[in-house]
Amino acid sequence: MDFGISEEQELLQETVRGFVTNECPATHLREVFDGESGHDPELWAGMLEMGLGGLTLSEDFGGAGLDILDLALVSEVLGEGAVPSPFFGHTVAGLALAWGGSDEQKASWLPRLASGDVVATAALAEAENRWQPEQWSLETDKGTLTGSKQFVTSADLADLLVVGISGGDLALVERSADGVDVTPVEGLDRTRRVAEVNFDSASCEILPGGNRVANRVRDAALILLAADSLGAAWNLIQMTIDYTGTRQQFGTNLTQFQAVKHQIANMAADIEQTRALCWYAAYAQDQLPDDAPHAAAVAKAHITDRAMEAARDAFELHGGIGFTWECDVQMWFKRCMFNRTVLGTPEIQRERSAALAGW
Amino acid sequence: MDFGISEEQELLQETVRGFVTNECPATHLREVFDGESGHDPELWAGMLEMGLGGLTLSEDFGGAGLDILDLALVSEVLGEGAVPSPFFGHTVAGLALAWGGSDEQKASWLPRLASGDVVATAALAEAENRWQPEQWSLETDKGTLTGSKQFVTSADLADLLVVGISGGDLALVERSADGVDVTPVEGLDRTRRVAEVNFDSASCEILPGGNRVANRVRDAALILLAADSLGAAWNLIQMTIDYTGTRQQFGTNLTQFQAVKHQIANMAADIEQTRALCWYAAYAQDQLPDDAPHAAAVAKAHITDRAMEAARDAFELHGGIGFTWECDVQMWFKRCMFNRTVLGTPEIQRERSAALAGW
Amino acid sequence: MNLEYSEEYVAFRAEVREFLQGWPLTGDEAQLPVHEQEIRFRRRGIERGYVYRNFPRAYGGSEQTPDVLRERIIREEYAEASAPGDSAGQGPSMLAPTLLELGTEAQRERFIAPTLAGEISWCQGYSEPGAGSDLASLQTRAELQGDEWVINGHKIWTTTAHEADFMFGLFRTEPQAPKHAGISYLLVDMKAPGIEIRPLREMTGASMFNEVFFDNVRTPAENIVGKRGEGWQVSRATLKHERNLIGDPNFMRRAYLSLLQLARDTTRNGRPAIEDPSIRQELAQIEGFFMSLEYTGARLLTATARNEEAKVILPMMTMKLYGTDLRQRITRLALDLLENRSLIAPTEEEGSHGAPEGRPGTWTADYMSAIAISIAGGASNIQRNIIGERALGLPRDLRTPK
Amino acid sequence: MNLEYSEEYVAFRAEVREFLQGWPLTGDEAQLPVHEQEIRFRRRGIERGYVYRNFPRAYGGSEQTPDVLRERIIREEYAEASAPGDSAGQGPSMLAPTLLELGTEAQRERFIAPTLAGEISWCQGYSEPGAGSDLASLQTRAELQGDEWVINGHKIWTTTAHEADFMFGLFRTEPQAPKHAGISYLLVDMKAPGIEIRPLREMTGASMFNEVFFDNVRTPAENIVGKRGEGWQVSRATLKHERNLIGDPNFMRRAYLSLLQLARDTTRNGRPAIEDPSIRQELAQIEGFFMSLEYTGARLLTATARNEEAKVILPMMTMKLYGTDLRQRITRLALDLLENRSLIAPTEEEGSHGAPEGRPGTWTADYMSAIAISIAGGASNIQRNIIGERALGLPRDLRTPK
Repeated sequence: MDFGISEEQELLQETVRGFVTNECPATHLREVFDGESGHDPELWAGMLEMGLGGLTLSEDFGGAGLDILDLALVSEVLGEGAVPSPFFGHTVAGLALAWGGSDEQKASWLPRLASGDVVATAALAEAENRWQPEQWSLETDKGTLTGSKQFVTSADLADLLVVGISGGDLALVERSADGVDVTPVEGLDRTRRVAEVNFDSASCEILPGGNRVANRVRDAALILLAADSLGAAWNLIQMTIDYTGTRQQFGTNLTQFQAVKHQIANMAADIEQTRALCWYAAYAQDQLPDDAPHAAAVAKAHITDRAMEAARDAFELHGGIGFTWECDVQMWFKRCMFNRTVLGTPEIQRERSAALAGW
Repeated sequence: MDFGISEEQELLQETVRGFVTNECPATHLREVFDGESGHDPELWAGMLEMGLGGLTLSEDFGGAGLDILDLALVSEVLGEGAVPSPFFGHTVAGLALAWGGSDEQKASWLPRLASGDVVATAALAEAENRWQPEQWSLETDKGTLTGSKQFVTSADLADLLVVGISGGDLALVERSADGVDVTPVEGLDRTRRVAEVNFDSASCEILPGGNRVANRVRDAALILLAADSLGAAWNLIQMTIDYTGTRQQFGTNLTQFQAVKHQIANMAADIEQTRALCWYAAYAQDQLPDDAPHAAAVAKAHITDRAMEAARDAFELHGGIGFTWECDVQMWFKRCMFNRTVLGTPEIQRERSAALAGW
Repeated sequence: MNLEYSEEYVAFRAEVREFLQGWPLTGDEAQLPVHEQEIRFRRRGIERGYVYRNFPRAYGGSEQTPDVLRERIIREEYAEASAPGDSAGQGPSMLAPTLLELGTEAQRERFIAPTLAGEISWCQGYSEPGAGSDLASLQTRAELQGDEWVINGHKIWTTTAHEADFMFGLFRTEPQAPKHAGISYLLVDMKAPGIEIRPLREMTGASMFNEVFFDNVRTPAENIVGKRGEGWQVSRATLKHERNLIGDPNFMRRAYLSLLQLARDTTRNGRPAIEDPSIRQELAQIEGFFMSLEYTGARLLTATARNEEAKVILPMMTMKLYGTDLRQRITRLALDLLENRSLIAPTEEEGSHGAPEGRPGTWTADYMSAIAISIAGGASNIQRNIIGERALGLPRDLRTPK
Repeated sequence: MNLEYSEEYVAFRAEVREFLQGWPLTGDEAQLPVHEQEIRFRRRGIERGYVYRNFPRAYGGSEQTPDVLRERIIREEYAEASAPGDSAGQGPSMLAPTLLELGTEAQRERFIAPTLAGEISWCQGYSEPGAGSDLASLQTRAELQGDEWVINGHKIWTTTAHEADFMFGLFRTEPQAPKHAGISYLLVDMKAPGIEIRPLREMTGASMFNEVFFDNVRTPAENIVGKRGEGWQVSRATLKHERNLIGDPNFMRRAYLSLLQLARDTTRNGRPAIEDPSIRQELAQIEGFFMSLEYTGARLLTATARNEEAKVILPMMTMKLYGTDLRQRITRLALDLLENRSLIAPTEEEGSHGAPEGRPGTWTADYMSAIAISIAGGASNIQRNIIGERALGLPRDLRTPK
């Protein structure tokens, strides 16, 4: 028994961290954040080069054959940098195909997902906060799909959509198909742009194992969000330490005020304590299927919630400047808001985890 | 319109406060707290002399003819001193008689309650936290009462009991009647001793207006508890200021540590802000019958809850010594616990207030 | 305690209400620019004794005997009619009382009446990038050259700078003097050459604040309020008003009622969220805080009316801290109720003062503003220090030796 | 990461379990006093290499290669069998490692083995009435007279003082030296003349702690651990162990499971409270904190096994603060579930260590103890300072000039 990440995993994090530090420092992130598209093709190309297009996909399809735990570790680092990219949707769609696709579907799409020749995303949410497989309602008719999905990340960049439909099934739709309409929505988190996607008799293919794996796909997505918040919160703590360590008030450093120091200590205690939960929940997806759904729900609720509290404190400790558009805090603050709500708020996840625990 | 207490009311508080300071300082309270009976006949006699036996009873019956607001103001001061006495039950029983009794019952009992010749109390709670009139279940049969009530304050001292029975009715039972059995219970709050009272075909009289006024009596009792907690919390804050102001650590006063000072400032902010709510809720009992039940529920939930938080902080700020039996903090801490739970926890009161608000 | 209005006040309310039938203006007057209409109607209110009751007639007020009840009735009725009465702008609410207390006769005569009417508008120049809660470390300098102050530096968090005619602010006039002692309170024409205004964008996407840059900006020597080097003391009179503004209970009431409405309009498991036991508990808890704040407001009004402000120092000082916390509780629950809808970026309108109530974007922006509020007008930590030291008599913080 | 036990460990667990069939003792041995039985069985565990694995054989340990997994299995199986293994007493857990690290050879030989076995029991003498978190201000003096220390003063918060054979503690031996520098770490026979032990009653009604008064109590000069005046440094090695104890995750797990059971056994509106949406939310939130703590515990164990403790300084240091907060959340919700039943005074048993789980009185006492815990072993505020300064590199507090 060994509860910790391996040297390879540390190396993976360091590699991605090095890439993020060099290729997506806050100054660069700012450009993308303020930009029209929210996308940086070069950055994404670099991520694909590192293998982030198919981290968990089988090596047979050009993937790296890694585990959900590795994915979570990468997601954490991307959260640290609030890295804008199609990573989230692309990864979730890849898992759906890998777990639920037919051999043909997999052979046809996965190598292109791994290489990034095709950008994919997952369309899960519907109106009225219907994120969960049992709530999906889109109907198919003779190989065509009709209805609307919301909060689809990087939909404008995607060539392929994995769409949650009624019966908890998953359908593949090509973005270029007739009847697919993508309407960008002005989302709060400008590091991950979202769109509403309407399907009007758009031709689709069902993933044969879709409804068997839809919950598992959702759980993996929950882990990605939790890990992202863990990284984002940690970066906010670091930013706060840096800021309060240089900011002078009443003749001394802000950090010399006990109230400030204690607030930072509380943030650090809160966030650092959630890291092991994040690891466990990710590991459970790989190895402990019975515990995986429950662990994912708890991790998503708890980590994204604590991260939001840390983001709130970081904002407050930055003083007035923290409220400005120019201050970098907002980019992570809004990312934490996104992670906390997408796929279901902590309240929703807690009700789910309670049910899964048999309470 | 005038939202404030009058000079007479300030004087009333000052009078009672002077009495409490002189006759029930912490050293004296400690004796009663640690004592067997939890009662000090002299102290009670002094309170009766000040008119606290019939503060709200009509002057025709020897009472002071004051309002619930005045009662709340007195209750606050008694909370400041954590004064042990039959005041709570005696007052509630008096209100029940005054509001729901027949002319004969009133004429027979109220003068003796006002003078203190008769000590009364109210028996409201039943097993399973059934405090509310609609939950009472004791049945009467041919003028006799059978069943059991819990958490009856100062039952061992009482001559007369006002008992909540099925149908939200109120019955009068003399303590000396056959079939009345009082079993003291080792309660947490040693300033207000409680007992289980069993009735076995004990002869009783129904208050003719009982079920019309039972809710009103309960609401007045809620106000008494809220006001008591307000006073208790304020005293805990004062004790904490005194203690941290003299206690030396690391070469300075504890209060010079920003973390300590801020914790005290938060306690004071929290508690002082509830004073106006307490006044309003008490006033509503007198003057705004439509709003009275809702205001009582909110005040009870909010004030006793905030007071408990202040008590927690006071305990923590007293350091290890706060955990000892000898430290006076516990006497108020437990009084706050009592007030918070008796007649229904904040959770229960909030569900009630939500329903009363039509949510 | 008596929460009934006596007959006298009932009659007064009817009288005010009737007067307010006159708004909006009709006939030819309705063709005037809105700002002009507002000035006219405000002047009528002053004549009637409804508006600026605490200011002398000599300076454009209506000089009425203080009467908290009448004032409350007026406020309620004006709000109901959305009519222009006492302005909440920084000129009437902050500068005018300061001039009344500490200005020269010439300053009072020149500025107060047109400020109250709305003819001269003001912005505030206190904060600087390096000096938020710690005003003593201000860097923007004003040097007396002949009969003019020459100003160089940089102010921030200036609301309505682009609309204001004048700024009142703090400037360092005695660079040698230590900390507070070197600061003076000056009035500056915002049209003066050398002033540059840059809107400051907030994280909500709106731009309620500005930066103001001074490059050899000149203002007459007589535009100083109070003595040279005593600006700090002058500003404290003003700051008191601002702290009160932030705790505005009407604002909180609207936010609270809006939250209840949201809980009614939102669904949980197919039923209104307000019926969900968990949401009900949170709402009811918020109600406890809200009612405490609301009645504390009434308590403070009465204390003022009775001239017993000395008795309410603690509740007055703790109101902001408590209100800040409550506003955060309210907006946080609103976001939880909104779920996905909280993820849409607020529009500029939704992030600004007077945003349309109840819109998801307004809530999202308000969630962020509520955190910012714990910083504005003295950060919460500073408030806690002040409460501890001034209201509870606790000692001052430990300081490094100077 | 691998949470499976390999075959080797599965076999090891079976072996331990089989050995534990030997407890309780049978036959003649079962007639011995319980304490004697415990010593015997603990000695057998040491022989097998299950108990005191980190102590050298020379000093009565079993000197095993560190193996966190085996240690965990042993802990789990011993707990399951309620068998006497590694003792959590202050002697084995605090004094023995200190002597091993800093004691003289004579001290090690005399004390460690019997302490581990349970033949010599210890109490701790750090706190004094005037010195809780601030050990530097200790007042109890020890004066070297000839070859003996003569002790006068007063210790407090001493658990098991009346059962202990010896005390290890801090005493001021150089009254002239400043603060920390004047303190030494001494061992004192609790049977020595001049010692008076008074139980200290806690607000729970129980007496888990004592005061110990010293009136010219003598202890041999050689009973000093470390150098004269260096007691502070010696004690820090020990204190580290205590801080770890307080964050014990097994304790938290029992409390958490007990809370769930309570929520199942309690009714809300005629149904189990655990089905009430509001209670479920609170429980699920607590579960998030609990699982974080539990897996952080596993993370720390693994880091220790890998000799990578330097990587986990922050989670190690934050565990107590987090655990303290969690314990308060758990007990507070328990009281809300208990309602009236929380108003009954706990019995002495319910307020003591090893109180019967799940009883209302146990919860009520634990609610109070949970607050006390935020004070014990370094108050939470001190913890926050330590985390800020040592783990996050923040500067030290401002101090008054000395």
